[in-house]
Amino acid sequence: MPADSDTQPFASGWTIDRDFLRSTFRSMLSARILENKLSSLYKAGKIVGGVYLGKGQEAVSATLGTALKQGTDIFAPLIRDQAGRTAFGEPLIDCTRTYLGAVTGPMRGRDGNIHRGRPKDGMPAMISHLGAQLPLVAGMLFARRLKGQLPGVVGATCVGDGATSTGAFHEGLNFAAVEHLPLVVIVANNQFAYSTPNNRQFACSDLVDRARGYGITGYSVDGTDLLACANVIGEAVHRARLGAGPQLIVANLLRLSGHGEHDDGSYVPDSLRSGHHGRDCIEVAMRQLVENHIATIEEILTWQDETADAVQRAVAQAQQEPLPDPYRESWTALSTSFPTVPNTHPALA
Amino acid sequence: MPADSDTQPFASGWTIDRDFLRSTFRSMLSARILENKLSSLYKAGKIVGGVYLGKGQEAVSATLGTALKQGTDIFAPLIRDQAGRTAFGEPLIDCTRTYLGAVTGPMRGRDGNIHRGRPKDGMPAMISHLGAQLPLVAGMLFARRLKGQLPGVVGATCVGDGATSTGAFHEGLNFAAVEHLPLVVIVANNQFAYSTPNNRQFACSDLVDRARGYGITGYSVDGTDLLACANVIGEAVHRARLGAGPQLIVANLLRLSGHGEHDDGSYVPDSLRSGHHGRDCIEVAMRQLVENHIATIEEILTWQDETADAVQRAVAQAQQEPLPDPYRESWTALSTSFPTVPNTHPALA
Amino acid sequence: MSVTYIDAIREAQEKLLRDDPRVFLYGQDIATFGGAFKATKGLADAFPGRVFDAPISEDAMIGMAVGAAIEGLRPIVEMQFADFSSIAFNQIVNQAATHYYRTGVPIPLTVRLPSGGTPGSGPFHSPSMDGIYAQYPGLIVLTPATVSDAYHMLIDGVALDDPVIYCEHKFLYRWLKSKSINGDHLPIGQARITRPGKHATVVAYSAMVHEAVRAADRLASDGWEIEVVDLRSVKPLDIDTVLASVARTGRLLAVGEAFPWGGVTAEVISRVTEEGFHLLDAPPLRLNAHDTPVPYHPKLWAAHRPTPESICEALRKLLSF
Amino acid sequence: MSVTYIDAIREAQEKLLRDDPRVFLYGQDIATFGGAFKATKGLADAFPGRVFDAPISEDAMIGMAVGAAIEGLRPIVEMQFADFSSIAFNQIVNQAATHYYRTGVPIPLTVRLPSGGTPGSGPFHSPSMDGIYAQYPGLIVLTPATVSDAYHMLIDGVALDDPVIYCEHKFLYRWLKSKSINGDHLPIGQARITRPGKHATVVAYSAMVHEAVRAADRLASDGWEIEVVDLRSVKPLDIDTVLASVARTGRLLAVGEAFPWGGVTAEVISRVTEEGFHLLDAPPLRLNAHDTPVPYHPKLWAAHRPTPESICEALRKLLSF
Ligand SMILES: Cc1ncc(C[n+]2csc(CCOP(=O)(O)OP(=O)(O)O)c2C)c(N)n1
Ligand SMILES: Cc1ncc(C[n+]2csc(CCOP(=O)(O)OP(=O)(O)O)c2C)c(N)n1
Ligand SMILES: [Mg+2]
Ligand SMILES: [Mg+2]
Repeated sequence: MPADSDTQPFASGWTIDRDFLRSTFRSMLSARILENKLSSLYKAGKIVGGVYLGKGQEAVSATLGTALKQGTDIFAPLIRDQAGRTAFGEPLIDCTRTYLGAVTGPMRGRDGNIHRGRPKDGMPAMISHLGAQLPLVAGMLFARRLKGQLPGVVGATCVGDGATSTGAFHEGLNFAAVEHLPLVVIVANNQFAYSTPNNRQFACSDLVDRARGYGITGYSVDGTDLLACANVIGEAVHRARLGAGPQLIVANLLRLSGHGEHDDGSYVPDSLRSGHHGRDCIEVAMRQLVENHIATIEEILTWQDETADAVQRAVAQAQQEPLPDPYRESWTALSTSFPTVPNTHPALA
Repeated sequence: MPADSDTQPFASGWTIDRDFLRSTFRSMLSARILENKLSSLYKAGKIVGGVYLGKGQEAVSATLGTALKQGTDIFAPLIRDQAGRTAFGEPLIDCTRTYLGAVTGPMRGRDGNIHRGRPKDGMPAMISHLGAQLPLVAGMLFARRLKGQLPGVVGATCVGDGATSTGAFHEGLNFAAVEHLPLVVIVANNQFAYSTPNNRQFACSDLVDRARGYGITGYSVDGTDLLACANVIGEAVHRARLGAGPQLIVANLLRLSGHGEHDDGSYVPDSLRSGHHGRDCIEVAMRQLVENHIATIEEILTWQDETADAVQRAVAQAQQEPLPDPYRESWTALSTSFPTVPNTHPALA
Repeated sequence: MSVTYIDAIREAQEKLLRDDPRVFLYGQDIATFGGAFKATKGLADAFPGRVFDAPISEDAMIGMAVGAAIEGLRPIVEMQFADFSSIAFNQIVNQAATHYYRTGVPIPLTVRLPSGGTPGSGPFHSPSMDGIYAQYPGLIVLTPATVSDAYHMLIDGVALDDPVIYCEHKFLYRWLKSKSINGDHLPIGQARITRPGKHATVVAYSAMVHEAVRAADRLASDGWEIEVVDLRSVKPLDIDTVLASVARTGRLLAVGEAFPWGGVTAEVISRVTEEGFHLLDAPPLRLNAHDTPVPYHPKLWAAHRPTPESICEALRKLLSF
Repeated sequence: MSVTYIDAIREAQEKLLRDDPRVFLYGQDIATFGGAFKATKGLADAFPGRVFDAPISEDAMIGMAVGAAIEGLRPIVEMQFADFSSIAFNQIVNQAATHYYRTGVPIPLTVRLPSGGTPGSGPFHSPSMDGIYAQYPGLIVLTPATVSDAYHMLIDGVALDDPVIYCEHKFLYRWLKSKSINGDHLPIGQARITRPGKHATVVAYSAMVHEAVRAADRLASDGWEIEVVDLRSVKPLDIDTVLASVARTGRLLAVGEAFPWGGVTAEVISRVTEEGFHLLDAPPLRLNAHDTPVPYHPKLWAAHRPTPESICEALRKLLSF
């Protein structure tokens, strides 16, 4: 097991290239279009349970997903990570199948919406309990180390401002720090946890102040700004990959939807909505791409159309597919099957 | 409910006087003598279960107990707080009765050793689960505020370095910070949690670095130095009382015993034992008191004799007292008693 | 005018806040927002300084409430979903539940658990934890099935000096309506004969009472008179009422929505067989949810828990002995 | 030469580390120190990089082990005392237990819980949590009562692909000795007839097996032949062996050290009455601990749980029907 290098920040040599930004932006766009569709399906009563969107958080999430390498890295998305999922390589159909409960999806109708994943492909399926994925990803990294497969690997997960108040967040981050694991944690501080504002959630001036208490590197970033995200999140992932230990990134932004689609988010004051955090990261990114000659408007419009098509197809396909059938359901929670045992009475033996 | 003032540190005007130091030292001495006796009783098989000592931590614990006001404040002692208990006003007999399981003690033989308290007198009885008393004390303070009784009140608890890794510690401290409660938390960093050294417990350079992440005031103190403790802990308690919100104090020292009396602590390296942290705070304090003309050697010897007597009496008395009797035990965990109910069949009504 | 089950819970809290200055409400999103299910809607406004939003810290939420209870207050803590109490498990079962036995100081804390399944809620927003908490000495576990019980049992529960786990069923929140909030007001610890009968007794609680009544209604057309007993509280468990019913019917089916190993139905059956073996004319039967997490898809969910059909089937089996 | 129960647990872990590179050990103070009970003594030295000290973070300990299990490893996590698993409750019952059902990826995680009472251990170092975990789908709950079972069931448990809650009884650690570590090696899921008899069946598990055997020995002098069944695992529960025994004896007493509401004894009795009602010649009885926290004082502790005396008393009652 190789000794990791020390925790000091260092010039990692991370640079963003055109392709990174184009690819990230496409995932952002894809997530937005997909999520708008999910919202309509929910409102039309085609999705049961709930729909949880990442509107306004796409830049952060997609940057992370793009910076990670599917097949090598680990990404544990949370509630608002459609963009990151897409960027990491999750096919759209996994999403629509899960939301629509198709038995062909990765969760086979047993779990729904955002509670999906393919753990064996490096994407754990979140449980609802906030913070719980942190130690889990750390454990996956720990296992990689034991198997001699850690060098060059990064594990990442996202949480919200509210999730930082959980014991799981604390224990998980502390564990990762003690083990000096390449864990990247993004706190998407969207100013609210459901309806609860930051000032009822924590009392520090910036959540990034927590990093020092774990002995890890911390970053703040404007989560509405794709270029800033690409710089900071890219750098953090790169450093983790080089062995610099856990990285904590606090991305400041606003949720541009309700908590779920059942919620109108009316508790968010207009001043916040119209302020800097309330900028739509997709608009900002589009401007950045065009102004910096990374993509043209025409290209973007083409991407938009292509994505809209892909989303339509993914929805249509999932809608045609079989739903779970209680009569075919195995109704077993164990992979082990215990045989019925023979009579063991000594007198009969 | 009065608005508390802001979290900024300020000159609190805290000064230590002779009496404070004399009284603190007497509690330290008392704890040491009592605990030596408990250790002998354990080794002689008179105490069942375990005995957990605060040797080496008396300066920290007693200073806190002295700075708090019994009848007004709240003190939730932990494993190594015999000195603080005594300083806060817990009679020796509560200790001996509990360790010996006498039915006359506050726990009536139902719980033992350090798991004792008198919650209605401001001293909650710890559960074993580390960190759990933090939110509890915060909740007592929260209730005082609701009752309009908070001004001038302080609540305090101690934890070890190991307990800082618990989710409960994090959630509790964050809650106290959000509510700006007058909670004083001392982390007695005795370098080990049972056998586990600091470097397997956390990765920050100093646990006091955590304070900023909660938006609260943090202090480091040499826990082997009574004068330093009196200054820093006294100041922190005083500030909390004046409304400055939660205070986190990290006291650096060494446990001068095993984890419990069943443990020889042989995992503690000699270099640590013979280093600065390994100093016996009682010897240091004695020197400080004598050199600063706060107490004379003669006085100290008299206190020693008086305490030894008091300890003997407390042990002798508890030993004579009745043990719990399973046949008289109520065997009920509820204060409510539900009457057996009448038959409610409508046909019979 | 009709009152829903969730209205009753809200009304009860309003009355408690009005009548008892020791009561306060604590939970995530319960103040301005009025709670994920609106059980506290408007209460923060009506009772300033008595209703508080909590950080996402379930363990600390209960720890703090135990502290407040020591100080003589009567906190009502809302868990956003019952499952999240798994994070507060230590504070509930080790701190709150043991406190009176250890120290003699009771903990008048009420924990509201939005419990049980609804379509699409999935594995983490559906379980019923009644049978988990009831195993621990020092806790009282209430499982109201009616609008009136939701109201009275919350008020009566808060009046108790001991920690109360109040399991409110999410499916009943808006589905269950009643003309009035005042039904027969039985004391906590007493079961109710919801539907008298003579051929078999179905013991149920929470949402399953309604499924049992439906099953009983169906069998009535075949001439069977099924008695339905609503336990109301699963700890304490009113075994006397159950025994009296079994004495009349000779047959017992226990129905619960929780997982099938152990739990309320096992406790009911083993208490009845121990104390009323001679009353039984047939083997007592049990019907619970399947032994898997509660599935997301409505079709799976509906088949995961007992239904009027499966209850009828069990009853027919019971009646055929 | 004799082997204790704790030796067997240590040996099993040694063998597992030796034979299976996927196994690693994780827990507080288990590396250099060898664990609070010395169950891992010397293993950190013998297997460098395979035995790790954990921070005091039970929730993260299990969370991390689930992650490692996803990656194909087989973590064995030692909780310092069973009770501290209450802090890891969410990760155990919601993360580990649901994972296979939800994702199809099994979690071969073993959690060792030093369980049960000893004199002076008090409310927080004594409870038996078997009946809590067994309620959750997706967990296997093992409760070895013998030295040989402690050894084989740990090895067999780690070989299972599902999460295993391994409840090892602290009272048996050093008190229980055996000539050899190899007894009859039954598969997991099969109960054992520890002591054959014909007048009544006592079903017990973990430390209570020994108390039941003592009680049976005493009654033997009065001519009663009591059969003792050791469940070995409480989930899965080998009800067939229990039924076969009851078929022979016609009488059933279920004995457990856990709290009296629900739990293993209730599950056993309700399964037997449902499936083997006609086999019973007398009401099946139950004997558990009192419904209070486990008291500290040895005198209270000894009376809190079932004893040979109280088991004899229950058996006499059972035999008198
Ligand atoms: C431990 C836990 N408690 C409560 C909840 C219910 N819940 C789901 S999302 C949410 C708010 C989360 O806020 P935040 O972490 O800021 O993420 P955001 O929704 O803002 O992205 C809450 C309270 C939960 N999922 N987990
Ligand atoms: C949550 C929890 N896990 C494990 C334990 C077992 N335990 C008791 S004391 C102890 C070590 C505590 O270390 P620390 O907090 O540094 O306090 P110290 O003993 O050094 O004073 C442990 C692990 C516990 N009491 N609580
Ligand atoms: Mg948020
Ligand atoms: Mg320590």
